[in-house]
Amino acid sequence: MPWTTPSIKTFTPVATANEATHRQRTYREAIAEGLHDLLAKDPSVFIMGEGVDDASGVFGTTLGLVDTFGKDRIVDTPIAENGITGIAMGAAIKGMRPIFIHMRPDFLLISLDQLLNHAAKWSYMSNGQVPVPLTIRCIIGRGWGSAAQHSQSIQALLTHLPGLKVVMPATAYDAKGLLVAAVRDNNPVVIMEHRWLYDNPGYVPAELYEVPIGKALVCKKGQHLTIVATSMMVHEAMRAAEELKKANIEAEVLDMRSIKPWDKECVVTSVKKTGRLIIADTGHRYGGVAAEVAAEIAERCWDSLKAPIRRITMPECPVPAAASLEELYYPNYKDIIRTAQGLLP
Amino acid sequence: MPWTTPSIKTFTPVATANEATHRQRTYREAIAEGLHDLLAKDPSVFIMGEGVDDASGVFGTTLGLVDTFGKDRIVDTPIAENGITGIAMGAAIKGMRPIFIHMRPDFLLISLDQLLNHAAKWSYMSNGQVPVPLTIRCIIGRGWGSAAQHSQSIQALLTHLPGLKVVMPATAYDAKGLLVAAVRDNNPVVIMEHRWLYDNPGYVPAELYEVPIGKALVCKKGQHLTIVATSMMVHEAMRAAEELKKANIEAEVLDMRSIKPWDKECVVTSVKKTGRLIIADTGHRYGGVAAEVAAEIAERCWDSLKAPIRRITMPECPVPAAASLEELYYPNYKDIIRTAQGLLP
Amino acid sequence: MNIDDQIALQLFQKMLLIRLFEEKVIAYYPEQEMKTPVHLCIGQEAIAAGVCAHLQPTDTIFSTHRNHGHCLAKGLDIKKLLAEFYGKKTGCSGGRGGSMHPADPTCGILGTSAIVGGGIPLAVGAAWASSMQGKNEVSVAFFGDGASEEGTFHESLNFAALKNIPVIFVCENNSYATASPFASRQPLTVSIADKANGYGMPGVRIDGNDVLEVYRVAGEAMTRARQGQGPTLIEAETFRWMAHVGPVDDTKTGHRPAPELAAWRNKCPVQRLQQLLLNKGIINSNQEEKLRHEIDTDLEAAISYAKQAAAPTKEDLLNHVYAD
Amino acid sequence: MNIDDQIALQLFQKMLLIRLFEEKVIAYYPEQEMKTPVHLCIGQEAIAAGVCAHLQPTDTIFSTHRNHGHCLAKGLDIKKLLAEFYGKKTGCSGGRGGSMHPADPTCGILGTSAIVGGGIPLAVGAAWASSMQGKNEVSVAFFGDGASEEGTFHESLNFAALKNIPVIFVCENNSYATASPFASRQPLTVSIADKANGYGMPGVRIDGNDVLEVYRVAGEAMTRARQGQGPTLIEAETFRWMAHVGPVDDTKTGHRPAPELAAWRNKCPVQRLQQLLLNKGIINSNQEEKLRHEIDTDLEAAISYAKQAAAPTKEDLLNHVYAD
Ligand SMILES: Cc1ncc(C[n+]2csc(CCOP(=O)(O)OP(=O)(O)O)c2C)c(N)n1
Ligand SMILES: Cc1ncc(C[n+]2csc(CCOP(=O)(O)OP(=O)(O)O)c2C)c(N)n1
Ligand SMILES: [Mg+2]
Ligand SMILES: [Mg+2]
Repeated sequence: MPWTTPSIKTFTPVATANEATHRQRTYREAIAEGLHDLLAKDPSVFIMGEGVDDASGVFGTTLGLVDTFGKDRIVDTPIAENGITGIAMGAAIKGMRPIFIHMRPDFLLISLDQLLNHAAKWSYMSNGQVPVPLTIRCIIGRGWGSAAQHSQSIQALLTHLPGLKVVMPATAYDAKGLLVAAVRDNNPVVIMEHRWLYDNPGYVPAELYEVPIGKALVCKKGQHLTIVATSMMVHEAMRAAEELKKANIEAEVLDMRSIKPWDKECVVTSVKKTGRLIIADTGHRYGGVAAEVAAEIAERCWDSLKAPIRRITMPECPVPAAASLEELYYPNYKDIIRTAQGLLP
Repeated sequence: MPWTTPSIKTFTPVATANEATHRQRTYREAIAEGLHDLLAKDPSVFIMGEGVDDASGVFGTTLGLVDTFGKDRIVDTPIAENGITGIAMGAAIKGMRPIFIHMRPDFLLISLDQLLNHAAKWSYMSNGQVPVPLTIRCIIGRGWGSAAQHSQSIQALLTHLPGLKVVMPATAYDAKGLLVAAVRDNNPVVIMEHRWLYDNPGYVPAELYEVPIGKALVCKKGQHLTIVATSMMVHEAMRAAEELKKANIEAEVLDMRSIKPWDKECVVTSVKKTGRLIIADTGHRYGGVAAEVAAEIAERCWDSLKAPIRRITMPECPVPAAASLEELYYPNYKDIIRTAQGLLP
Repeated sequence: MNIDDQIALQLFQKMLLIRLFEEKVIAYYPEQEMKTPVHLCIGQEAIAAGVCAHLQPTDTIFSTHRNHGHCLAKGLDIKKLLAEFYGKKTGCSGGRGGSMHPADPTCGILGTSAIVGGGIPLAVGAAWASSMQGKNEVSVAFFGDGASEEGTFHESLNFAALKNIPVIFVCENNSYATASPFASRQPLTVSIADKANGYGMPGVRIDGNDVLEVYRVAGEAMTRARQGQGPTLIEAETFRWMAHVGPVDDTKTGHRPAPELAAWRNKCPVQRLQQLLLNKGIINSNQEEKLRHEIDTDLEAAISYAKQAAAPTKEDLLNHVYAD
Repeated sequence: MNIDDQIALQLFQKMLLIRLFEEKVIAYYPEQEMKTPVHLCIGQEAIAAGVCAHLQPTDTIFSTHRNHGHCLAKGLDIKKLLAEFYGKKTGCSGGRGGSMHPADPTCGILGTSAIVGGGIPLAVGAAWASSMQGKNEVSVAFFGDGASEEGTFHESLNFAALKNIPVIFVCENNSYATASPFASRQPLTVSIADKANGYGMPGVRIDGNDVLEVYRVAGEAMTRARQGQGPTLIEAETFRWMAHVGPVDDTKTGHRPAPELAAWRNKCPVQRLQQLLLNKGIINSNQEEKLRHEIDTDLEAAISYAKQAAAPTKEDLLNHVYAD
């Protein structure tokens, strides 16, 4: 399928630049390796979801696992997102560590009752007696006319109510490290991956390392403005920063990594230095992640801000199918550049 | 049940102050009368939901309707929120105007797939050929230990993705006027009522008037700061404004009325005048309505703001049952006063 | 006493505890100190008692808004439960859950959902975990007739049948969901138990007010589950005596017809077993009196305890949103 | 020609249109101009044709991601549908829907959901509206075997049975949901049609590759519906020849066993009826050739039309989020 081979310009995050010559793996391989090693190490970990054992292997991330671990640990399921989420949660509170995989975040809308009314509230309602070590993976679709029900990036719906953790890896390094952290976390964690990043290579250590949930990453340092980005928008931000550099504008680019909880300190520190903030998120605008960051930073950095905070998000309409409209729909590095230029004197 | 008789100090909005001596009805009566008259006038309107024909009559708002209009138009339903939402939507796109009632917004989490992936996207996906004239009513619960699954105010989850309209009447006048507007609207509209406002009286004209969706209301004029509030928080804001007045602080209080679309112009105009903004919402903080208003107004009123925008929302935890915790949980006029004092020199 | 008589006596004790517990709630509720919406199960005690009599503390149950009976039958301490109703720190959920969300992992109650149909998949998942862990444990999903209309019911039965999971689905069909009668919600030509056939699972419809029948049928289901023969759906017909929520008689408020309630009051499950025990001489009326008195004393003590216990404070508000 | 023969001929024309349409998509897809994920229905044409032959334009259908056949059988113009695949303004959904979301109210297609199970309740609601409006219309929900696992399936059947709604549930059981076989998702001891019993509704399992059987059984269901006798569930066994999505053979990519596909190719529904028509002399091979040629000419014209049509532009992006 043509739409399975999108391409995106990639970059190497500052933090891992030294190791950039070391072990390289794609985002896809990083996930596959993380899953394999988690399963090998901890008998309470298992994988479930529609087609997780098939020949596509969730875009290649679960390929071959069923041969190694068998059908009892790589469990193909019926199509019943709400009930199966409850079943996964039931297993989690009885001592297992399920990884429930959805091909698209869009399908999570069916399971929000079990996710938000149950999994997210269970620890609190039970006074901490019953933790829910449940990991949900889903992969943001985009392009090739996937349209309104197969292209959504719904992190904001998962972050509004208290209780879930949500992470969005932008690099191969994070794809594995956040997966490991999520599976070891005693709380329900949703990992939103991005399909367009799957072929991106990057430094990926062989061991089962964790990227801490709740911490952002400084991808590039700069003093003129801060760009906080999520998922694929991190790459657009890095590209924008490269172009801006040519005009002697040094943007500081932060990869949020963890959407909830999020690293306020990191963003505050950066904005106190630069005085300017752009937030570029893959989701929608109204009450989105960008709104939260904007509202919070506007309060915390009141004295430092030299210009209004700008949000770059999907426009206020569902995702259209036509290629001509998709092209207009998704913001990219050019929008970031334009917005940055508007903020600077 | 004791918890069915909460009490809240009420006020008369500026816009209807002149008529305050005229026809008085409670919020509950206003809804009941609106439903009755809509049913009487338009044969395509009907009511559905769990227990809509029972002796409680959805907190008194549907009482007696089944006697007048029969079981075919006042339809008790099974408990199956997602499927029944789809069924209601199916009826709507085939020419009916269903009013689907949920006792609590919490239960809408089960139906978000039909609401957000279907009803909200249908007009767009069909290129405007298939509108969805569906009205959803739900009533925010609060207090008496209703706890984490029966007290939520989830407007932010309904506003994030494009396609739904969401209104939150704070007065009897609006309870009827927004209901009429919602039922006549060709789009899916969610009305979030508040149980604690049900006994509040106010001016309610006899006819089937509409309160326009998308317009805010200036409840009180003032020049020192703006308080934008939703639902019950409008009453807390008015009470806070009264107290602040004693200290010669004149707050301008705006009732958002319509959460999506929302009246940016009205808020911008006010903040341009006052230079200070507090948003008091019944919902959660992360990516909530307050975040959206804060992010948007911070951008639009950059030159006018004299102090950081403050959000007053529910804290970052699910709703606890214990009365001692509920007391701490819900913000009230005192928090607004304290916040206002912090903003002023 | 032979074993059957012993069991009958234990079932009676459990049912009586549940009945008197609920009556105690009714007695104290008007004080307005128990600030929690109570969904009383008077009239339905036999199901909780008959099913839970087969369970070990390591077996799990998942209940609903109407959970008091299930929790007591599963062994939840009355002090902890009442303290929860009073919103106290020593309540089984630290006062955060109220009457709708009791939790006590030490006796197999891994939290309770008050979302109709919400607990059913949790029971399937917990039972599945047990079998993955190679333990010989079962899980029970208690739910009402209304819950059998939710999609989660269908999804749970399909999965449990598919994977042969040791879970028992216990539907307490009391003919109403709030004040909405069964006939407004499901076709009358079929029973809930009938739906089991669609999943290739045994479905049994029983008299839920006959605790010995409940005990027997539940026992068969447990045996099947523990022997790896998979899930069972039990539909137990019963009736609730009090209003959907709150300590009132809702036939007086026009929510349900009074004669219907009167007929069911005559089928009181507690009375029925008591009569049997007396007739068979398993207990005499003195012993019965004494038992009631003992339970009442315990309940009074628990009420006092709950009233005097400390309420959670500001420090408690924000903790445990995330587990450590 | 007698009436049965006429009907058989019409069914053949419809099936052939669907088959050739899908083959045309396969032919042009590699050009990468049709930027939309296509879920082809080759092998399943008989169900769409046999069911929709009974429908008027005012009757409605609700389909799925795999909707091409249903839409064509219901009368959606091939130009409009292909223009939609090419993302054009004159596409049936203005280019916003792509292949997954066709809509055309003029022929009773009130939009299409690609959420599995999402369209089933819509069909119930539309049929309910028709009966509330006193119209003698029916609605059909087409869906796959996978969709019968979603809660909406259960909720829709319960409601339709309860309210006696003129809806026909047509489950196309092709044994797979993406590459997940039926046995991984539902217990093999029961069929999908069996589930109808749990709602007191007739459930029929038929050979979905025999268009005449589909036509007959669907006709009976329509009659029941139009006569106020309520809903029917039809499970039609069939098989898809191409991959879940895209114009490829997924037995070559290891997603499904090749012998299984080979066996089903021998049961080709189009071939089967064609043979019958030829045997009975209803058509001869010249006529058949001509028919294929005519359809092909129309399809080529529609492809050219779709390619040349204007794409939506910036002005189109934000409109119709809300209806006026
Ligand atoms: C999903 C959901 N919808 C609605 C409600 C409101 N509600 C609480 S209990 C109840 C009736 C439940 O009926 P049933 O399952 O028969 O249990 P019963 O109360 O009879 O024990 C309803 C509708 C809810 N809690 N959750
Ligand atoms: C709710 C939901 N979950 C998952 C998907 C992804 N998905 C698309 S089609 C499909 C398989 C559907 O199988 P079936 O219903 O049998 O239809 P078929 O493709 O065989 O025609 C899946 C899982 C989806 N679109 N919606
Ligand atoms: Mg009931
Ligand atoms: Mg299928």
